[in-house]
Amino acid sequence: MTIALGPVMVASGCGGTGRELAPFLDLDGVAFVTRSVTLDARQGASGPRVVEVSGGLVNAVGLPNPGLEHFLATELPWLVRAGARVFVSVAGSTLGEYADLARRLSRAPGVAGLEVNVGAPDETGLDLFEVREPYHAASVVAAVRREFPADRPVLAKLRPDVSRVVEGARACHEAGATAVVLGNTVPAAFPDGRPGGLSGPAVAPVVLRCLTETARSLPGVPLVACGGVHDAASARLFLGAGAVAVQIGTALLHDPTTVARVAAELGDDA
Amino acid sequence: MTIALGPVMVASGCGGTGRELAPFLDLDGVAFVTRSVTLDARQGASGPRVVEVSGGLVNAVGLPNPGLEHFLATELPWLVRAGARVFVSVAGSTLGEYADLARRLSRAPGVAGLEVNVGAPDETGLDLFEVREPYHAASVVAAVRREFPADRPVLAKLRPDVSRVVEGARACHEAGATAVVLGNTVPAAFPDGRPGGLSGPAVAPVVLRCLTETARSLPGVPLVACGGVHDAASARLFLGAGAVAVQIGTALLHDPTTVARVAAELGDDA
Amino acid sequence: MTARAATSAREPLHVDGEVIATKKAGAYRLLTIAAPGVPARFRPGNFVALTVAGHVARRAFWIHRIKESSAFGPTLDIVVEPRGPGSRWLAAQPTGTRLAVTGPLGRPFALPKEPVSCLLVGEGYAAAVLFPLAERLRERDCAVTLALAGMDEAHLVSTLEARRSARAVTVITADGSVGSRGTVGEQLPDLLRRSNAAVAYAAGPTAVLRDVARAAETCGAWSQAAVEVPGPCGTGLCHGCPLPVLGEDGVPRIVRACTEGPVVRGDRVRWAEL
Amino acid sequence: MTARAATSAREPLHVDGEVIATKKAGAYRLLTIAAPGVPARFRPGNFVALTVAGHVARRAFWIHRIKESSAFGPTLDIVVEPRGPGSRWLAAQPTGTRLAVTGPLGRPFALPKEPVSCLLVGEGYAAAVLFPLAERLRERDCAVTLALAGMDEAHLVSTLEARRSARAVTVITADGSVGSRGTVGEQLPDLLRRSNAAVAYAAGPTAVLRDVARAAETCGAWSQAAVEVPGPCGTGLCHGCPLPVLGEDGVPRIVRACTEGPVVRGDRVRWAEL
Ligand SMILES: Cc1cc2nc3c(=O)[nH]c(=O)nc-3n(C[C@H](O)[C@H](O)[C@H](O)COP(=O)(O)OP(=O)(O)OC[C@H]3O[C@@H](n4cnc5c(N)ncnc54)[C@H](O)[C@@H]3O)c2cc1C
Ligand SMILES: Cc1cc2nc3c(=O)[nH]c(=O)nc-3n(C[C@H](O)[C@H](O)[C@H](O)COP(=O)(O)OP(=O)(O)OC[C@H]3O[C@@H](n4cnc5c(N)ncnc54)[C@H](O)[C@@H]3O)c2cc1C
Ligand SMILES: Cc1cc2nc3c(=O)[nH]c(=O)nc-3n(C[C@H](O)[C@H](O)[C@H](O)COP(=O)(O)O)c2cc1C
Ligand SMILES: Cc1cc2nc3c(=O)[nH]c(=O)nc-3n(C[C@H](O)[C@H](O)[C@H](O)COP(=O)(O)O)c2cc1C
Ligand code: FES
Ligand code: FES
Repeated sequence: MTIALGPVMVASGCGGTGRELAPFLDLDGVAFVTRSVTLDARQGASGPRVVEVSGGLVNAVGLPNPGLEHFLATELPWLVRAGARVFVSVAGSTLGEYADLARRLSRAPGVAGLEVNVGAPDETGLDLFEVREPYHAASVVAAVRREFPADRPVLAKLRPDVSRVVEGARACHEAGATAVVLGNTVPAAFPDGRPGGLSGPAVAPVVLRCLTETARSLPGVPLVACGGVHDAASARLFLGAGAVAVQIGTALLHDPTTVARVAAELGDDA
Repeated sequence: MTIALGPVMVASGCGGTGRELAPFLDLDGVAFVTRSVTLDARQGASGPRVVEVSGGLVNAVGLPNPGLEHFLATELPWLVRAGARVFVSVAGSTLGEYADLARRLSRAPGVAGLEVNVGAPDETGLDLFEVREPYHAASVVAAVRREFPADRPVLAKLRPDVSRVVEGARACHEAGATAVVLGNTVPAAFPDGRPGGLSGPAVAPVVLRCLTETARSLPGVPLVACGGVHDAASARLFLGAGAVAVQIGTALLHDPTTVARVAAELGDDA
Repeated sequence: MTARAATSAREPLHVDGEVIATKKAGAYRLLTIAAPGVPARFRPGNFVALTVAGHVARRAFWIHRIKESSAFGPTLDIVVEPRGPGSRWLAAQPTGTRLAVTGPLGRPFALPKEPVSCLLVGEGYAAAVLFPLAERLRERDCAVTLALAGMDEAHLVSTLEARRSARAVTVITADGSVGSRGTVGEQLPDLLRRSNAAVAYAAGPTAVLRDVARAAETCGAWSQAAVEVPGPCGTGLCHGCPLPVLGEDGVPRIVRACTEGPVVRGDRVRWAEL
Repeated sequence: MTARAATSAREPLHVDGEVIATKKAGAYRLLTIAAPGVPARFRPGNFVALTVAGHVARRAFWIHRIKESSAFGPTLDIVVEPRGPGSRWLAAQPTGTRLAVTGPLGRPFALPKEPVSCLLVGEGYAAAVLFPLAERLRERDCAVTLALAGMDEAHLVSTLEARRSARAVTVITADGSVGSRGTVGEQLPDLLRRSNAAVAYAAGPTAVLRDVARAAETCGAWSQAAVEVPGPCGTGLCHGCPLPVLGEDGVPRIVRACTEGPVVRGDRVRWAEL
């Protein structure tokens, strides 16, 4: 299977439901990763969810989402109508939940692929299936892959944890991941000490290290870079280091036209 | 043993030989950690050693140092005369080298304590003893502790790697570390893909996470925070989260008076 | 995949704006900003998200006024209280500074269908958002009573202009430096009674919003609160600005303050959790 | 543990400086900076490290001139070529901007003990560092020949003033827009011969420094090169600015360009590795 992701994707949790991004980006043909969807609705965290730090943001949004059912009924059809290539990010507390999500999403019209969120910066707090070891992450990917059509991509999104990322990427790829996304936010803390994830330009050098090590060790595995991309130059850095695509998150919160601008500039390269 | 570190220390590799800092900071009584010293002289890296990134620096200086002998003959006596409380950072390629360094430093007059660098962002590149697992780091600490007087502190400086830091701190403390420093730079890459370490304000939320998790799990272990401290507010954040002291590195490169200013402001608190 | 010119007149724009005037107004700074296309889409209660140099998070500001300017077309005014790094930076910018402006953002105030009496209560800089509302209400022949509060005279917004926008104006300061001395909370029952308001609109600190919502409910009036919840984008993309509400169905929910708000029905907010 | 007032007259200071004048000079920007105490410690070849808003790394600039200013005491001039984020930011700052200034930094030019002939070769903005050197040499009765090079007229530093500081001035531009057309390298042998220099001083891109060092060696003259190696601090604290040299003992070493340099003997640099 060749995967056509397009060089620039919307990262999970940073494109709203799609509707809020639409004024700033024609979604037609855009690879859009939804925020992580769980089987049941989640309210998300109630305290301060996102704070600004030097060069980035720390967030613990808590996966607010309407649950799979409601997502399928409202958000997905809108995205499909807008022409987005929808990658649904899935998260669950058990392997069974992941399998369930994958099965039901495989039947929903217009789902281009799945992204498995096996890299949250604090699973315990989120009541997610714990993926401390690479084989845990791989078991999640395998559970999803079994239930999702082989001709549609399943991306595995890992933590940008240099000491484990190569092993994690290998395990997920062997478990059937079409490509590996490096990565989710870097585990961090809010100024008040609560756990959260660091994103934005501050993490780009960390993600680049994960990318270079993984690309060298696993030349056959398609890698998608995510972390700190905010302009064409930062996107090219990752593409030049071996990524097949980049995802943009935090930069969209700073400037909602970022994906459009970066894609246009990279398009000019071609 | 109670350790009196003073709340603000000069971080390894960011205070020059001490002489260059002296115009900006009266070293008398200051806890000064030297750059990492190896048995034999090292030239350090030849390429670009430090580049600026969002909110910080990526560096791979390559441990340039004159070797233990020369250090003992020239740099140490100068620091001692200036009144600094000298913590010598040691790094080696074998356990034997670490033991050697500790033994010889134990006899040198004026060494207040040691800091064991078991958290370099890229040991392979530096030809350092590999500390992939916590018990490797602990064996280094044990080797040093055996050769260094029990009444003088040995600090163990770890990587701020959230997934291993608690285990690492526990192992090093059990191996005899008086306090644990969290931490060295965050493994990262230069824009050109070479491995390096990320420092500066960008890493503060990552270090804070390491600190909060370690302080909660190991309430008895004295912890020193290092990463992104640049003013009294950022120092207080770490001290408030349970650190007994902070070290300041990158901020000294930005403003060589930082340690003096932060120490003065914190002194005003007391 | 291209940046699109927003087609619907309701959709926000992201434009390269410019500070075209800046002046001190008591403790605040009044900035006039050219942001092509934004003023035409404005409705009272909207805000703009501005880029602050060197910062990732955007800063939100109520749109205080739309003005015609011969050289720049319509411009917008905001009232900035310098306190943190972002607001201090903005307040210090000279004429000519370029600013990325996203807006207008958020749900505007709901307007009464009939020409009823309305009470508008604003404390501090946030009162800025009530002025264009007052004008719109007047155009609809609503009787507008405006109460402006602040800790002292320097923390009142555009009191002079208030007389033009409203039939009755009450000024309240904590130190009594101008108007009557006291808090909004103390004077609310009286204000509601005298104005005979069918709708109460509130802008200011959470305590003021809550007090107005509760007092309105007690009197059987509707209320609308302009809520400020910190969040990095202002555009609805991040779900970072949680506002705890009760749904129409009575079920507690958390919505995005910047998108499902910032103006919400006062009786829908779970104030105790804010 | 307190910030100390540097006691030795040789030690650098870290002070709160201010841009007190700024003007365009061809492709460059000439900034006059008040930095209390720094000018008095200056020797030709020193540089200052400046803070650039929003950036962690300091930016280094040669001290071009010390001037007396009635209002501010002695001030210092730097020549900025706007190219990256830091230099563009600096070049754009108006009068009144506060800047953290550390300096004077680095080893200065070594001066000949006797009143010998000296050739000073500068290309681009870096030529700025040669002007105070020329004056100091003249004070010592050295015959100074100054060669200023640049890609075009806009990339020459203070050519007018050069006539005052030097006995002979040669101007070389790549496009021939002023002076003679060509490169420094081509004209070096001729310059050295005509000036009969015992010492050659060089400032500019690495290629120019290397060419001068080699040509001087060929002629049996001493050379001094003002090297620019990127590094974040400029103060010697980080070992981040490696300069490959040959020690007096003939052993290859790497030293800190900002502290063991930036001015070094041309015959000591391992140019091939820079
Ligand atoms: C819808 C809305 C409208 C606003 N209108 C105005 C206005 O008209 N005038 C004005 O002066 N300020 C207004 N604010 C607050 C403003 O957005 C900034 O928060 C404020 O200027 C402080 O930012 P700072 O960088 O100066 O301070 P900091 O406290 O350092 O801000 C750090 C972060 O916290 C957030 N934050 C801090 N205080 C608030 C707050 N009260 N509400 C929301 N976020 C906050 C900031 O946006 C920023 O992300 C409004 C906020 C919202 C949400
Ligand atoms: C001793 C010394 C004296 C200097 N004097 C001058 C001067 O008088 N006028 C002037 O315009 N510039 C001078 N420079 C170069 C200047 O310090 C900046 O590097 C330059 O302004 C580019 O910074 P930037 O942020 O604009 O660009 P960027 O290229 O984005 O700079 C990024 C980083 O690279 C470093 N860097 C880039 N180019 C150079 C360079 N040529 N040399 C050293 N570091 C570099 C910067 O310091 C910065 O850390 C000098 C450099 C040194 C080391
Ligand atoms: C506010 C916010 C919400 C996020 N929500 C999710 C999520 O639901 N699922 C997920 O896999 N990643 C989520 N992320 C992580 C981003 O998708 C991305 O991996 C990370 O932020 C790094 O990329 P960036 O620097 O471009 O933001 C979120 C990030 C932010 C800032
Ligand atoms: C230029 C540079 C050189 C460093 N050299 C050393 C070193 O020799 N040994 C060491 O243990 N840490 C070294 N460090 C790491 C710092 O001591 C510190 O742990 C790290 O930079 C994080 O703190 P900071 O953000 O305050 O810089 C170095 C850091 C920098 C930036
Ligand atoms: S601030 Fe991002 S969704 Fe409201
Ligand atoms: S730039 Fe830091 S030592 Fe030279």
